[in-house]
Amino acid sequence: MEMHSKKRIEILLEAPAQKRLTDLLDRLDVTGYTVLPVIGGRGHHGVWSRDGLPSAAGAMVSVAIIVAEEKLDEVLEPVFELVRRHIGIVTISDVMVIRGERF
Amino acid sequence: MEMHSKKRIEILLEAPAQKRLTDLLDRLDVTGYTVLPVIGGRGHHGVWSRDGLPSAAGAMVSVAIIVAEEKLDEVLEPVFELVRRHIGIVTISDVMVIRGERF
Amino acid sequence: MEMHSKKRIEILLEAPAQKRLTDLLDRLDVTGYTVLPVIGGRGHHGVWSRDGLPSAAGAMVSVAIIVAEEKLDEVLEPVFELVRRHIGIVTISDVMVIRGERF
Amino acid sequence: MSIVDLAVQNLASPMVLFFALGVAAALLRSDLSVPEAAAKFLALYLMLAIGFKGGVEVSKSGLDPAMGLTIGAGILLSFAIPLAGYFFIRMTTRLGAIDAAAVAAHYGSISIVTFVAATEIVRGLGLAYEGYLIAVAAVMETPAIVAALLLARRAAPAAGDGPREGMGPLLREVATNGSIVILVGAFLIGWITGERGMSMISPFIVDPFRGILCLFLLDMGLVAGRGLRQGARELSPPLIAFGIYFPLVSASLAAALVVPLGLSVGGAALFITLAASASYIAVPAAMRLALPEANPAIYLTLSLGVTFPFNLSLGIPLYAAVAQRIAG
Amino acid sequence: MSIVDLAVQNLASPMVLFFALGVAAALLRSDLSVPEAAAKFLALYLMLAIGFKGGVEVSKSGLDPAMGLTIGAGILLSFAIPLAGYFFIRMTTRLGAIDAAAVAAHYGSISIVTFVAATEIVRGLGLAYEGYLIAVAAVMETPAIVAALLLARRAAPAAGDGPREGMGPLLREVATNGSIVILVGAFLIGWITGERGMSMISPFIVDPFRGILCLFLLDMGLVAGRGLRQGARELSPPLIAFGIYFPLVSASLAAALVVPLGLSVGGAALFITLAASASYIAVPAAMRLALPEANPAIYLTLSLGVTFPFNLSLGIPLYAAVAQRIAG
Amino acid sequence: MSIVDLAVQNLASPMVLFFALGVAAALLRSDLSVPEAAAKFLALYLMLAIGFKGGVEVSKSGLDPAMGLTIGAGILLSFAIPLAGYFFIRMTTRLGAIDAAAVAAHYGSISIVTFVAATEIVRGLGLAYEGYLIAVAAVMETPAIVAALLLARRAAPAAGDGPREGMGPLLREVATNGSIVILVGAFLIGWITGERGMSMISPFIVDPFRGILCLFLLDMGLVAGRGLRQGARELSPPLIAFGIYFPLVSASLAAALVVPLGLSVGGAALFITLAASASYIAVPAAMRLALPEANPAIYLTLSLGVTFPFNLSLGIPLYAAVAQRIAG
Ligand SMILES: Nc1ncnc2c1ncn2[C@@H]1O[C@H](COP(=O)(O)O)[C@@H](O)[C@H]1O
Ligand SMILES: Nc1ncnc2c1ncn2[C@@H]1O[C@H](COP(=O)(O)O)[C@@H](O)[C@H]1O
Ligand SMILES: Nc1ncnc2c1ncn2[C@@H]1O[C@H](COP(=O)(O)O)[C@@H](O)[C@H]1O
Ligand code: NA
Ligand code: NA
Ligand code: NA
Repeated sequence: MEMHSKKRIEILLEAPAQKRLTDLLDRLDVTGYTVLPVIGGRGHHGVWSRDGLPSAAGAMVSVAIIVAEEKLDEVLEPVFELVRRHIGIVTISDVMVIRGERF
Repeated sequence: MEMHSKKRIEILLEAPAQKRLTDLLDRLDVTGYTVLPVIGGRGHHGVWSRDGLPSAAGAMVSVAIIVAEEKLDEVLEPVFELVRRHIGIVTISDVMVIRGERF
Repeated sequence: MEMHSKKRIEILLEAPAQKRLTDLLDRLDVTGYTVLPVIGGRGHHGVWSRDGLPSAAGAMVSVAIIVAEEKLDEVLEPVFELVRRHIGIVTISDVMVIRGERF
Repeated sequence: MSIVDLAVQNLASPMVLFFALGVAAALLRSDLSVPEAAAKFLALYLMLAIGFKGGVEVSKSGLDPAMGLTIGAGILLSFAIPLAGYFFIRMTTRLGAIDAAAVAAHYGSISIVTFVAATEIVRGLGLAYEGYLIAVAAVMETPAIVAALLLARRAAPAAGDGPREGMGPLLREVATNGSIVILVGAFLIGWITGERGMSMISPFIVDPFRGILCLFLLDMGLVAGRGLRQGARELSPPLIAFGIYFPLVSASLAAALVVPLGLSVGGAALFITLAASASYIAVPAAMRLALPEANPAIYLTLSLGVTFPFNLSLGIPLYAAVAQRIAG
Repeated sequence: MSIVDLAVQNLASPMVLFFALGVAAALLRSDLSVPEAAAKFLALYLMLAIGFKGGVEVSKSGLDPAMGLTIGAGILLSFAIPLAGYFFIRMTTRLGAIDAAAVAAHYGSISIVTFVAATEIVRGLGLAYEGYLIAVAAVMETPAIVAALLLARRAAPAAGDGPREGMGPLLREVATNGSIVILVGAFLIGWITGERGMSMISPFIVDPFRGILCLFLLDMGLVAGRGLRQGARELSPPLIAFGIYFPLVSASLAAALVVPLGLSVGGAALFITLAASASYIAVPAAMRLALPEANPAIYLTLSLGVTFPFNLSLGIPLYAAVAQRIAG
Repeated sequence: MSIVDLAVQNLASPMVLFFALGVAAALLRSDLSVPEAAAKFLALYLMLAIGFKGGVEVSKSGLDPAMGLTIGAGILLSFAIPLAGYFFIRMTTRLGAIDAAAVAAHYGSISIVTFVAATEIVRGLGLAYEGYLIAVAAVMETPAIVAALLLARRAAPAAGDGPREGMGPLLREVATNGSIVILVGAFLIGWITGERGMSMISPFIVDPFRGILCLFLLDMGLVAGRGLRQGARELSPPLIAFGIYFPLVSASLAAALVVPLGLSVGGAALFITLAASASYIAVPAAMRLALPEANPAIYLTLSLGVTFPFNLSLGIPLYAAVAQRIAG
């Protein structure tokens, strides 16, 4: 099958800031995004876990965005600007998609 | 450590069709698959979120399959045929595994 | 934006052994890890699903670790040594990060 | 009680108000939410409780010959209502055949929560009802899906029919749908264990029932409000009108059967409510499999965002008043 | 009952003991845990129940002119306490301005679970309380956040202010916070539906209330214990001391208002408890948005790991005793 | 009541029928499911409730010298039963040493839900039981795991022993297992707070208990049915037979101790049930750590899919009847 090369940005971000990020993505010119759950982890800020948390504070979420290579920087810069102020990490990887015109 | 190159297919699909997809994968010659939760997102079909949904309608799930490179097309074609009719996207990426003979 | 190349190890492991793995990671020199939920799957050991399980037995989790390329083997060997005895699979992929000095 | 009193009292009930709170919170973009697992659990509880109670009622009253008849009438209605609905939609809106069929399926099937809300009102009026109406509710879930599929296939022969999926597997899937299994299963268990069973578990399934229903309606309000915020632009005025007048059409069809079936006043109110209610749990999921080409924003928003609130607030008191007239 | 008796009886209550069990389990590194969805659901239940009960009380007693006054006093306290807190922290600890402001915000706001625990003790003493204190609790959640933000901005003009986020959107977000919406919404519904509404849902929101509170406190204990295990090294002795003496400062401020406001003994105990309690649900989330530079390990550990257990075990009996003296 | 009556009445109880409904739904491949978070929460509730009730009973009856004795007997049984079980499995089936040891561990340990179901039957017979049996249940969870590990190591010296994991850390992990911590903790809280505590939370932990148990058993039925669908081919006829006759062996061992221990009839029924029951929550998780080479499909399917339903339906009435004979 014919496949098209795209970039996948994954943003692991503290949960209280999730809406800020998705609002930003709504303003940016991305075709979509997907929110993934995360249940715990460890980093420079210590250990955390969703277990038993009654609110978003103390938890993280992950947001994945598939973008065309040429739009990568355009998306990455404002996203990173936001993430920089929060607890979070951004990773970028290569993916192939089938309906390339969609992204 | 010695590593072997494989392909990872990830299928984001509307949840009501999940069983259809896994039944298909059971018929295809794949060694396994993993179902991952997804909690929300946005795309051409609008915004969605799992929050508060009493049934699968309106939600999505993600299914990841690791396959040998030479089996990629064989798996991808029937999978894409199914996904085409539903709300969903398919991405393919490269991964390395350690026990290569397993996939 | 300037990006740095890293490795992403993802360990899909039976849930009762999760603490063993994260304890190991605490002893190893990794800067962090993230625990991701998984809701079902199929493999050589059969089909499984988190649905309705009152305990960790019978379920799996996934742990993702981003490491510098030069530390890959150092992390992978003890991790694989642990996973080998359990139900689980390990995959490695390439990712780019922005704050490279962090990992 | 006059119909106006009934409507006012209903509008000021905690159930309706918690639903309204949910809608308001969603429209205000509050982050108030019920966790998915809790929503699923509440739905399971409601179906278990309502099924079990119905079964216990049947065990008390014994088998009634009217039961078979009413079940038959329910199946008939569930099959006929989508045909009528399809006709109205195609006449009055610009929806295509597939979308029209998908919408129609929702109205032929039933909403258990609407039914449950009606039982509360019926009980509030001091009326009893036939326990077997739970069984009627269960059998009315599915025929509408078949009717819609036939409509869609006639209109667009290629649609509603994947390369590998025929009607058979689909029906199997729908019939073993979790909500039907728990409803029917709990009904049978209630029937078998009767009042002894009820005395064992009533502090769980009877006492807190209304409170849990309030919480579930809060959640439904949140989901409906979110849907309205997203999906409102998909609904043309004629379609919104359909979501309000068509339940009255269905209600009339059911009302015509009340006397021949010999239903009690309470039973009549519930039977009419079943006909008038539109599914928003089981059928949307089934439509994603049966007619994936249909736009879910349309049918979900119409059923949950328009018809459900209409029935909950004004419809049910109206159906109860009608039942009092014709069966009283 | 003497204050010592009251304290002893409180320490041996299932609520305090389940909290202690949670802390102990976390410190033992047990894998005991309450699923996240269940914790969210329990929190929702508690807020719905307490809001509804407050509304019903107000519907019974009618509108009291003191209500407006007490709400005003609550807003004032919520704004003033962070200023006092900031002053104490900066004087006695080495915390920077941003962290100090973030901590201060927690103490100006309130903890609904502490309030709920206090209502149980008040009720245990056979005292009544003004239902509108729920409304006071709701209005006290937010002003503290504004005060803290102003403090932080004055101290570090660049802080607490993202490139695109002003005070307006933040306040909007805080005011439509789920916990406030459900508290206020349930209060209004309780008010509207009154005793009729209460009789419908009391088997859900009244009877099992204390048991569910125990389960929630078990969870809070688990989270607090985990936080203490992780975050203890972030807390210097002067900061830990602050977490214990500062509630007494806030309590004194509130106690001074009790007589002018004309509160009942039970109402006074609750009003003082509100002032003395520190938020650990709504404010931490707001601080991540308003002052992301502040270290969450500090404010969460202090509020949930030090002040909450102090209030739950010793503080509330003390506040109740004080209330009996001054309002008795 | 004759044993046949007892068995029939038990088979027609809502608890057994909801379990059967779950199994049936799973075998029909229905998508009925209880969310994972709800299942965990229900399990937590059941353990909290049963622990608390036991503690309150002990606080009422005071410390009984028999308590220490019965706890000792429980530990002994939990250690001895796996030895017997291992012997039977190795004699009658083709299971290897590791798998045999893992299966044996399950039968030495206990199933709290089986215990809970037995308390309902005992109560249904109008019998009381010693509250400290909860403590006996708690201590019986772990020794079986040690016994199994010793068996496995003797048979296959390299097994059951990771490069870094000795017996110590494993035992620590098992002893701080969430289900043990909540059971023991709630027991102690019940003991401390006594009847005053019970009066505070009984509308939560007593009244809805049976109904919640039904829901949990529905879930267990779903999980067991799914396991049977998957794992049935792993079970040879001799192994299935073991899952049914071996509980009777364990029951006999326990029955022999009833008179020396001086247990009441109700207590005897529960003590025998503990011995006869097989773990399917705590031990499977422990086995994944202790003996990861053992095949989980075997031990889970046997314990949850064969022995649990056997005990729930026929075993418990039988044990109750035996208890009436020997302790009556
Ligand atoms: N090296 C890493 N690999 C995977 N996840 C990480 C890594 N470092 C940090 N994280 C995740 O990011 C969160 C925040 O990281 P930090 O800001 O370093 O505390 C952690 O709690 C982890 O969930
Ligand atoms: N560019 C994208 N990046 C990540 N996820 C996407 C993207 N586009 C769509 N999705 C996900 O796929 C779902 C369905 O997409 P669509 O069919 O475009 O509505 C969305 O709700 C998202 O969860
Ligand atoms: N080829 C595969 N692709 C994706 N996930 C897999 C694959 N094989 C195994 N898995 C996952 O790993 C789990 C354990 O695999 P196994 O040990 O083969 O039973 C399965 O239940 C799946 O969740
Ligand atoms: Na209908
Ligand atoms: Na305060
Ligand atoms: Na046993």
